[in-house]
Amino acid sequence: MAAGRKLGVLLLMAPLLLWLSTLIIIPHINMFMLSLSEKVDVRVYETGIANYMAFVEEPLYWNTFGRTAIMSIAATFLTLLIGFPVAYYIAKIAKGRLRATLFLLCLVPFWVSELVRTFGWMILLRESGILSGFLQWSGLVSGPVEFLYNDAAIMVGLVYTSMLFMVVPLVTTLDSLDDSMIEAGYDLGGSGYSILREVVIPHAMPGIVSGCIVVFMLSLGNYLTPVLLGGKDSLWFTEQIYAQFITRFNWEQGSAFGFLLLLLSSLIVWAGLKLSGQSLSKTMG
Amino acid sequence: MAAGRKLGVLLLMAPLLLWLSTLIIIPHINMFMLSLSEKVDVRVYETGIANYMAFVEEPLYWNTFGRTAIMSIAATFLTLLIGFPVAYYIAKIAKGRLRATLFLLCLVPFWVSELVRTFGWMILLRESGILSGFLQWSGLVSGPVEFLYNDAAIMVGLVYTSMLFMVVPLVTTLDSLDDSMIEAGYDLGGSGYSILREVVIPHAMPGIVSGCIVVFMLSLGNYLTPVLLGGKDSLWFTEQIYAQFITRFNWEQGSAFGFLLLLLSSLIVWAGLKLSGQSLSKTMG
Amino acid sequence: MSDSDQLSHDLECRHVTKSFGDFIAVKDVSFTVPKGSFFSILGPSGCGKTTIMRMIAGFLDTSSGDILIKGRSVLDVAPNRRPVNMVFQHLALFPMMDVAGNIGYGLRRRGLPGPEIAKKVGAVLERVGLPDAGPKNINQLSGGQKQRVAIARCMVLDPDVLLLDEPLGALDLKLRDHMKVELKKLQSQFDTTFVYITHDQSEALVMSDQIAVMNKGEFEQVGTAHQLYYDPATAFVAGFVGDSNRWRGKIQTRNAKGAKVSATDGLAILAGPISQPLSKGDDVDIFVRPESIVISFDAKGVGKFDNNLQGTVEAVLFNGANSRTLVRETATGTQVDVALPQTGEFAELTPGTEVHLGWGRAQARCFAASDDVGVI
Amino acid sequence: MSDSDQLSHDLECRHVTKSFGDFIAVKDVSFTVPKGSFFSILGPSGCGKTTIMRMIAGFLDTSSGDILIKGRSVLDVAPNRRPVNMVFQHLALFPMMDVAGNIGYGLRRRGLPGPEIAKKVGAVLERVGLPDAGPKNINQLSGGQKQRVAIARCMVLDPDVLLLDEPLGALDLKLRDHMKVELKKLQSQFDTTFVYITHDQSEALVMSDQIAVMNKGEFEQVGTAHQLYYDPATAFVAGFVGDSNRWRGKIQTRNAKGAKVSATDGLAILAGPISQPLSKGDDVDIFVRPESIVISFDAKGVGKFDNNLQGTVEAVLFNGANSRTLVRETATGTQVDVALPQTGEFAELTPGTEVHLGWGRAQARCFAASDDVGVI
Repeated sequence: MAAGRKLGVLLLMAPLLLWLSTLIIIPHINMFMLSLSEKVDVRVYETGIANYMAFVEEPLYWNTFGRTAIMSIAATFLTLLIGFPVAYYIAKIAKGRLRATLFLLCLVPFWVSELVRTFGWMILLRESGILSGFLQWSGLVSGPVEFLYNDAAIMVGLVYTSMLFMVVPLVTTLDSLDDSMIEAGYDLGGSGYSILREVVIPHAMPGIVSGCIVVFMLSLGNYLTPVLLGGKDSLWFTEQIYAQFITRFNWEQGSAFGFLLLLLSSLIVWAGLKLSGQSLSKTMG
Repeated sequence: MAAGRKLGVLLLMAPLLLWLSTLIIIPHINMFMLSLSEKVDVRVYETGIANYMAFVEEPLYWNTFGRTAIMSIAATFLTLLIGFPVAYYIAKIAKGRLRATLFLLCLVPFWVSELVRTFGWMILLRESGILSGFLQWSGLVSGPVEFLYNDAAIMVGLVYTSMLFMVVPLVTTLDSLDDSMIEAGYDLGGSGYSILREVVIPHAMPGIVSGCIVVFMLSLGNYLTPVLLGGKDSLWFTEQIYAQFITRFNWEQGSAFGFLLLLLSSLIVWAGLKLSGQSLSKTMG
Repeated sequence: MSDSDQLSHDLECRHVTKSFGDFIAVKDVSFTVPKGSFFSILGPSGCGKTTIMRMIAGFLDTSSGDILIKGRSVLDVAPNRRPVNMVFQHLALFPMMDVAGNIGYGLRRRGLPGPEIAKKVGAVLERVGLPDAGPKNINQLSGGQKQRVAIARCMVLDPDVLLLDEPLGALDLKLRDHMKVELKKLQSQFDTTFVYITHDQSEALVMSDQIAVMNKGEFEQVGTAHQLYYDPATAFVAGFVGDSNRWRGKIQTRNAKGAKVSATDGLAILAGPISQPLSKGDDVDIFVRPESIVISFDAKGVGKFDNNLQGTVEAVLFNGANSRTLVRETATGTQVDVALPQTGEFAELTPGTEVHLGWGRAQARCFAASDDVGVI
Repeated sequence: MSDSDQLSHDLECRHVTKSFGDFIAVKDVSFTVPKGSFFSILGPSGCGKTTIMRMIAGFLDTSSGDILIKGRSVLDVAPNRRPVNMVFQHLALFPMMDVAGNIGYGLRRRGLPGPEIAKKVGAVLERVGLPDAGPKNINQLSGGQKQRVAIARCMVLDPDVLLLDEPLGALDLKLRDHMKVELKKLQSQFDTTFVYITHDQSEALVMSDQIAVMNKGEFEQVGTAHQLYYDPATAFVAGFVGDSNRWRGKIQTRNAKGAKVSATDGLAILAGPISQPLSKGDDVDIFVRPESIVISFDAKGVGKFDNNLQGTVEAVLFNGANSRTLVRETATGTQVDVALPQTGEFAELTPGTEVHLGWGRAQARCFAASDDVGVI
């Protein structure tokens, strides 16, 4: 009976699984194939790595590429730095209503469409915006200041967007840390810092890692936030991909870039996992 | 001592909380204020609801608005329909490696930048794409078929993007359902269907609701997927907002639209919560 | 087997075996449970008792063998059609329904009309002593009330056999003692066959008509509580059921009355009649219950016993009527656990006191040595 | 109080009170724990015992009163500086470190050099009987081993007082019985003051030198296990410590020897000396322990007792040396719980048998009626 039920479920699941993996694998294979075709003439294509060579040969491309990676890593660390105390507060100190409210606060950036949210930031940070106005009124600056279209604006936007994705896994792992473990640390003579370092962080490691992976991926692959807040000079790699596909209509080159982004992100996540001694399946738990 | 520690933490958290709420509240107030200014002349503004009137008076705007809402609700239901069996399989049947693998499969769409992923879909679905080619080869159709730039393409893109956000909360709540509860249902003479309806779904309700809220919000506020997969005629409301801000440079009108979107989404979520008898804080738990 | 025979017992397992890959969880187990009796399967965790129960309930297939309920094989019957119901370890009450909803669940599944369901639910709630609990939420109930609701939920379906999977495990001590008596009462009230699995020997002893002691997938002994306690068949049963002093030793001499054993720690023990085929030189385990040992302040008080020794009190473990003392034997240094009389005669015993201990050879049970005796 | 007095006890609480808003969790509790002794606080869940322990450890502030360790107030000392350590209910071992890392944690915090830490950790592991466990992972340990590591982790810091918060709660029955003896041994070995809180009366009785019985934030009685068991001061203590038959009734006549009480179910009981100021007409609770009741097949066997009654056996709860029988009294229908002699004399008693019961008036304790008697 049990075996029969299991079989039934498997049969039920099989097409679903097949469909899902098809949806996931085929577009990527397709994209990879496309990235390997060189445009020799109008409607004439050959297989080759010219699209990848273009990336290597043009410094603008790989500069943008490196810049995107570094900015994303920085955004991830910043999010972790801000998110950890927030998550600790939600998981261990806040109770009842306060806890729910704080969680909701983290959800708010999510509530509003990323597009609308980014426009909101633009309104706030532009030359004629409220922040510039406030600084002029307070006499700190004499003329209007442009806060938009720089790296700091991109960073704020990325951190703000990613906060929830860092806080949720952190709250989950910190919730599972028995309070008495922290008390035992104090009881045995530990200071707050030593307990954080030796007990809390090792316990929260899977949450930290999964939060960082997600935030990094989201930042790296974000398009709207860096482009809108960073302006024309944001030099975000997704912008290059967009340009290839939409502006230049060079889908082959765009596919190559897309594939490189996928490779880059996988590589950095893999390196991060190695460095932190975590495994992906452990983190997924 | 305990009170002292609590105070210390509060002092530490206070600026952080202040900062966060400032980041969340000020842009929205700012946006709302901006949406209330009417452009009377070049660089001359008055307070008024002209921007909102424009929305009411132009059928294109509120048609797009309604269409976006309905499509988003449909995408949410579709995601739930596909995500529930997947989540049930992950939470209750899959063990060890299989479980981790399935979870990873749900994460894959996330791994790749939304932009790249969408381009992947475009490659697959375009007239000269692999799907069209396969159908011609199999003889099902005689000429190339365009799968891109229609509502089905948008729907597939939205469901694909949202899957993880539906599966994670569902797996979490289903995980917390004691297996013996299901066995007790069988033992007492229940059929699979009655157990699903009377035991599993009521238990998973908070997960279903929170998954649906998130997926709905993401779909409603999505920009890249509907615009790229739906093409020029996608008629997604975020497109209108983008057009006002970027193309027409009418930030006042764009702000009004942004605010309407926020209102609409809140209203629909509120109605959904009322209908399902759930409360937001219960769902956040 | 005649028909009348079959009707006299509700449940029968015939050579039931269950293996998971290479691991054999249940090895060729056969037993019958007479109609209306309370049958317990007692064993340490991992002994396979839960596997048997899940096979009877239908959640697991048997690898070989047959399970019969009221004389009919149920191997091909799905769990939701078997005339058995189960009370789960953590009860598995449905928190999304009220008490009446929980109890009525099975009846609704059978398609009974609403008023009849309400009547039956009311009647069974009355019987378990919770007449007004119907509209209550599961979380409003105390541990003992939940227990009774879980039993009512099964009993309202009038099963041939009720399976209980350590349902008292989650309760605290005082409530557990109370529920033991309660469960036994409910069983005789409903007059249904109960099959109860537990690792707690006192639960099994107090409630059961018949107990099967299980170890490593096999039944070691099946009998009444008396038989298991006073006449264990193997070293495992002697060690697992009740407390015992245990000595490992070698048979020195062997005769009809028993054996003389020299323990590895030097003690010489006269042991009683031996049921197993043991002879001189064999390694054996000797078990003596703390309450079979007589304690006295002078040698004369224990002179009449086959075994007597002298020692000093090392610790007194006062626990009211169940007080015990640990005595360190003078000659060999072996430690003996002795129950103090309930009369409180030795209540003022203090560590360091010289005492004399004695027990008859019949009280010293001797079995082939086993390293797996269900004690720590 | 003289200096010598202060040095003779390690822990003293003076009029300690703790309130959470309107709720008073601990009400004006004072006690002293002599150096090197085993002190238990016994009470039902929610009685405030955990609150006291957390105040001693420093995790909670007192609302009023003072806590002194070795004669010095520790109210202003942070928990990580107090000379007390705590074994938590679920032990709270750090799973991210190995056994040696856990035990060495406190020493590292004190800034001891590595080799000295290793030496001390080795020594304490030796003392708790786990010499080779150092490099093991926490998850590789059995329940009893974890227990010992948790104690070693505290003892390596050489605290003045060790607090234990129901550390045996998570263990199964056999292991718990074993660990009771083990804990007592470790305490005398380390010669440290242990303060132990529990809701399990048998744990408190077996291990403690002194026990405080706590109810609703107050101490009902402080005394040795003997005193609590044989001479309870209040109805709550009589009901909570050990098993008892309990009758609610009214005093009919009252004299120096005790009282004649008529129970609400009709039984007339002669009760022994009464310590509380009770007089004729007062509502009282009578407690008689199952083992103080003598059972006999004929009336003559119990004729000499102040109380004797006749009844039929309703159930026999066989449990080896702790067997009991429930007897239904013929005249009033009241149910009496009677312990059977350990000798196994009445082992073959069957339901329906007529028996006679008797007990002396000194065995029937009489207290002012209380609805809060720690029984279900």
